[in-house]
Amino acid sequence: MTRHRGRGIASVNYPIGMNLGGDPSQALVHSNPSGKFTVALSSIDLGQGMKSVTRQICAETLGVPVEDVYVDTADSDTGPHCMGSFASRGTHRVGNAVMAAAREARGVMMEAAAEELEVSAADLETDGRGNIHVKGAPHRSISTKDVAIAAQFKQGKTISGRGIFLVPLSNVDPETGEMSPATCYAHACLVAEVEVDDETGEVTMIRMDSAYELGRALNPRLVEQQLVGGAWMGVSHALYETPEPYYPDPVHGPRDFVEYIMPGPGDICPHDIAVLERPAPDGPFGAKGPGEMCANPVLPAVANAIFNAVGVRIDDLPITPEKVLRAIKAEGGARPQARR
Amino acid sequence: MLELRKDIFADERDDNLNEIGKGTQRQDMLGHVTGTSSYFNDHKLQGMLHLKVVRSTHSHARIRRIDTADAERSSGVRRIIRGSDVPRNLNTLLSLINFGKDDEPSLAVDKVRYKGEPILAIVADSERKAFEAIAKVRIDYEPLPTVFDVEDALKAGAPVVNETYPKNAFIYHDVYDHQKLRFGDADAALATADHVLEQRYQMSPIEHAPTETNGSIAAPDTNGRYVVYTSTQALFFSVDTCAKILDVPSNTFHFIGGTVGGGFGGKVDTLTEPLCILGAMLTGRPVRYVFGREEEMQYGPPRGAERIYIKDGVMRDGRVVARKVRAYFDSGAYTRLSSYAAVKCAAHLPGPYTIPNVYGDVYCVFTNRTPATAMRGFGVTAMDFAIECQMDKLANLVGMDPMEFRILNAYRDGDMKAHRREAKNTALIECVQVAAEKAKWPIRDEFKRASSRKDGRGSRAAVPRTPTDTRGGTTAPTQQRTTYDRQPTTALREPPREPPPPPPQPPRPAAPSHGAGRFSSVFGTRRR
Amino acid sequence: MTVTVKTFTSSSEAAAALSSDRNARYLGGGTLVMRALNEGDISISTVVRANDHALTRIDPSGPRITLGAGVTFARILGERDLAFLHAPARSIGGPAVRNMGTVGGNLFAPNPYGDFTVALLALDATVALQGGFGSRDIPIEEFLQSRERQAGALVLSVSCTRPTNADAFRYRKIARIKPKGGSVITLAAHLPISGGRIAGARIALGSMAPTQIRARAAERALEGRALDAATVAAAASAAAEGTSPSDNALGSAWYRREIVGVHLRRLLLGQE
Amino acid sequence: MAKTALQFRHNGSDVAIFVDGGTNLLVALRELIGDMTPKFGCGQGGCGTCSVLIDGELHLSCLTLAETVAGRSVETLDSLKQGPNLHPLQRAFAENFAAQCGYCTPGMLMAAKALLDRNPSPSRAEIVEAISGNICRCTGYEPIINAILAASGGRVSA
Repeated sequence: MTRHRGRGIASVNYPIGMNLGGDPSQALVHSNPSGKFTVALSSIDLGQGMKSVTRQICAETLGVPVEDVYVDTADSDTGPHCMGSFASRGTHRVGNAVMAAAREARGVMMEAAAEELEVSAADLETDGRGNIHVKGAPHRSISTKDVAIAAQFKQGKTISGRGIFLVPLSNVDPETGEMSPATCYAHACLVAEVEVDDETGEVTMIRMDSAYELGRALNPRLVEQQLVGGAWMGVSHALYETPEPYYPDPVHGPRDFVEYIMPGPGDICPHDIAVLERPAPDGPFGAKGPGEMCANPVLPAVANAIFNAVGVRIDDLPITPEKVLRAIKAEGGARPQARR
Repeated sequence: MLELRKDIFADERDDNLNEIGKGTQRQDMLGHVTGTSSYFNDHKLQGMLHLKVVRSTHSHARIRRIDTADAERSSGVRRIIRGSDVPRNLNTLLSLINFGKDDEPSLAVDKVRYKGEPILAIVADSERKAFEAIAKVRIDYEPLPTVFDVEDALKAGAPVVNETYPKNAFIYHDVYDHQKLRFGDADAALATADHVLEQRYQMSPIEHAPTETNGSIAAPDTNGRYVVYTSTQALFFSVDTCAKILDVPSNTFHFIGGTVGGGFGGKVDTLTEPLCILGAMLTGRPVRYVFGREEEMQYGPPRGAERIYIKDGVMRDGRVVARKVRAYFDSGAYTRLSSYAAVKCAAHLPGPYTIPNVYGDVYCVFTNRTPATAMRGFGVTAMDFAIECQMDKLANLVGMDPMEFRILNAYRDGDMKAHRREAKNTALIECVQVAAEKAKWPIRDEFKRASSRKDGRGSRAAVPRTPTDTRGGTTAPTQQRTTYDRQPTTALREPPREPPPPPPQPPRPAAPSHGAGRFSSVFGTRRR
Repeated sequence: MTVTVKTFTSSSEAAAALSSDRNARYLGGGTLVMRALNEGDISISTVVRANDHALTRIDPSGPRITLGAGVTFARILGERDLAFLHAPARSIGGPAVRNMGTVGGNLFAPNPYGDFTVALLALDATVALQGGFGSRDIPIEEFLQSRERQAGALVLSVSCTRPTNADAFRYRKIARIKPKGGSVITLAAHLPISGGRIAGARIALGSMAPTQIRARAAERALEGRALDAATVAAAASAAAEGTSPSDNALGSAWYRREIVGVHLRRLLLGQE
Repeated sequence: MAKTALQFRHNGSDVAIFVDGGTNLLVALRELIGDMTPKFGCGQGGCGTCSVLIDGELHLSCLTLAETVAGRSVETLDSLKQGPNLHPLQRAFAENFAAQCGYCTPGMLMAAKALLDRNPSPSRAEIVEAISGNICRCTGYEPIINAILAASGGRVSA
């Protein structure tokens, strides 16, 4: 028997956004005369889904279908200021800014609709399908398109809104480290199962089971993308990656994708994910941000699983076959721990 | 497979929404599958030139002489840019939020501090012409002693990597060579703990490896402006960094980006834009500067290495009563963002657990390697690795199931965290319970019944008596003070020592004069 | 100075062009030369190509097979008669690289590349070279040892004897990444059995020295013996003898020495 | 500077360009033809973002000397869509959320097309092999494998 299986766990939390220097983002929302809305941002979509998630936030807040909203990102002439896409801040900070802008735009839209329907704006509601009607009287209705035309050509109103969300600078106490590093935290727990070859030190991922709490899954498909891809990156960090394989000796740095190793499509394992949603009081619809924390629990869970499998602790990342093999040899062989 | 556990925390949510919670298709998916999503490099401009940089072949060396005579005459070369051509050839990224001192040139002038540091930028008709000119540049180096280990770098007599920080450590609050976290009396608690476990953890650097490498295209636009297509993941950060380095108003630039081929933190540093724009300014032509893959892997900033020591005290019943942490961030030769990561890391201690005595010292250390930067999980990933391996060892030590051990120590609503803020909206316990359920990992009923919303507060909400210390205070004034220094944050407290007097400004090559104050469109008024 | 592309219809013309120009490189599948150009290797100023059909000819049927230097790995995978070479051919790159990369180019690929050549070395292949002064055949081992000096010569083909049966030739590439990864070590074994005993054992290793090498001590442990557990154990323990692996991004010299015997044992015993 | 005339079929149309010596097909397609669908990821043959089909075979355009495609047929992602109608692979990638940053997607789709053109119902292992030369840094590959399985009528793993 040269291959041993083991399971390990890790549980983590993660701060949403950055605290240094203040952390603002802005958004602008406006409609065209057909009642279609544009969100103007300077925020970046690097694959995480910024455009898509802010689009849903805007549509929900305006009370219009998501198809009626288009998000335009990252133009410094048209998009208002955003700190950038990092520190898990996108959904939370930009989402809140879009919400604020959409709320203001909705206010004007409802006023314009009220004027057309000759009722008070407070008596109106949106149906989420592109219409505004009197509460309790769906037949007294006007389409957002007609509202937009009326606002533009008759009433002289601009259906638009400005939004900013700012988490102010948190001072850091030099003596105690007292500070407000974040306004909310995401959480995760992950169980990794591995197989370790005690003659070669090779570690094979068998499966992962996880629970991630991220405030609100604004779009479960986007959340799934982040969590599946992020956990893959966690495996990669745990077992494979570094541009300095002999750190701190700066030699033999990889120059290409053959030398810089990341798990290939033949190295992936099943990953069963549960998503929990405990809304953050200051998150857009309670959302936090899944983008960064998803990788973090994988690294220690894998290390702990390796201990469970062969009884060696590898405290240096990445956990290469060489480190595992050296440790096993130092222990005089694999010492599988109680199966769990 | 993803399962939404709507049953948990259902009472805290309104699930009655139209668009939120739906798996709506991505707005950009059609563009992605048809290949029409437009990345920075998908812009074809008439007469575009190509920029490549000459990189240092040494990890630490004085530059004696740079001879570009042959390179200037090389076919197709339009311009060779030196450090003296860069209007403000010294910057630190977080100067935009008044954190840290300018410590990094766009192009090295007198000294190189890491292998691969840019020294010259060559703008040529084609990449091949640029490569041919690079081969004709002669640089005379005087090699200097190097330091690559973070703890060696902090020892007395270590080679000085970056003269802005002569002790090879970032200076926090103008006083300390590390960020402190003090909560309770960890030493006292360790002295009375049933078990004490001290361990060392190390994470090597990690490369972001986005499939799209860093790059930008800059072109003269109408009316004296420049349009810049960029892979940045922080548009205004890049705009304002360029405005500072090139010493022009930020509205000189029209930055366009927003669709980026992966970033993961590796596209925050504004690596290519300043030189690319400068190339366009100096040649009057569109210029493209794209990293090759080897450049991206070796000279693009990685997630920096971290070394972490943890000393924990645990009781036989499984309660962790003290956690003492010393962590070193390997920032490489320049600060970039590691200074901030260390603060974020200190705030993260002791992980998602309620531990009554926590002590942390987190250092941002300079070594002769490629400067590090942010990456997915910045400041936290390695610490989580260390803490969670440590938790596994502690559970083993006291003979507890590792899941139950975590639930026992998990933070709960109303607890006081070590950075002295109340824990709210916590959910660690529920995550552990659900993961146990999914993995068919048996835990006992009392742990299944635990809740983040129960059994916190009370004595767990108190800030304990905390001894403080002045260890790690800098004994000498820092060599350079710039006007971007962070304001002391201790206005209401008695500072441990008088801040050192500002020494004279170091000479700056060919720096144009500035007004006394300037309004930055991005970050408000900057002090000068 | 830009790059000049010279395309010839005959390999002898191409060889002459190659040997007369220090800055000329022969373009096979592109995986080496085009990469070098893309990365700014200005030592290449002339790219030589040949459309000679002989270079892409496969003679797969007889007891001795010949592969033109321009034969791609995808074409080898398409030849049923070359089944014994399918494992090494499949271990190269992904599908696109296999459609491009050639047998001849692989002979020049530095560590951690050059896996197909490991198989050819175990098969005692012969390399046909065309230089400025005519053509000659040299044993692959000699070719590899003098590879740096062969840059001016054009490889025309490689040939080798077909293993007597499928079990006599085994190949395994140990990579960190699946299914496409760079070699930690690559192993090929040709163990012809005659009268129940191994006769003419050949063990070739990749990534265990600056070029692909034979594990002569392991060969000696196998020669003249039956392929049983004791013989395999002896060969495995001798596997690292005479090797000089280096540290690189994929593994250290120490690690390679530690595991080469394990993997040789597994290969010879047919274990995963 | 000497340039070489080059004619080939690009996504079904005849094109003629002049290339500098040593120009690779990726540069020719992007900068001379204006087809931006193949991407630069490494120039080393390691990432697959520049994958195209040459006479129906999967090739890396960054490692292909442009003039070697003279008289041949080059297909890029731009050829997949028929008018407004997405190719089944494009639909499957979208439905399975098999793209995040989208940068590897053109190469992945071409690698998948090369597979399905020869093997309309591949196994999961064959799909894994078919995309093994293509790096994706975002998705963890699972959604991409599932998309190709779906496009080939295979069973998508849960």
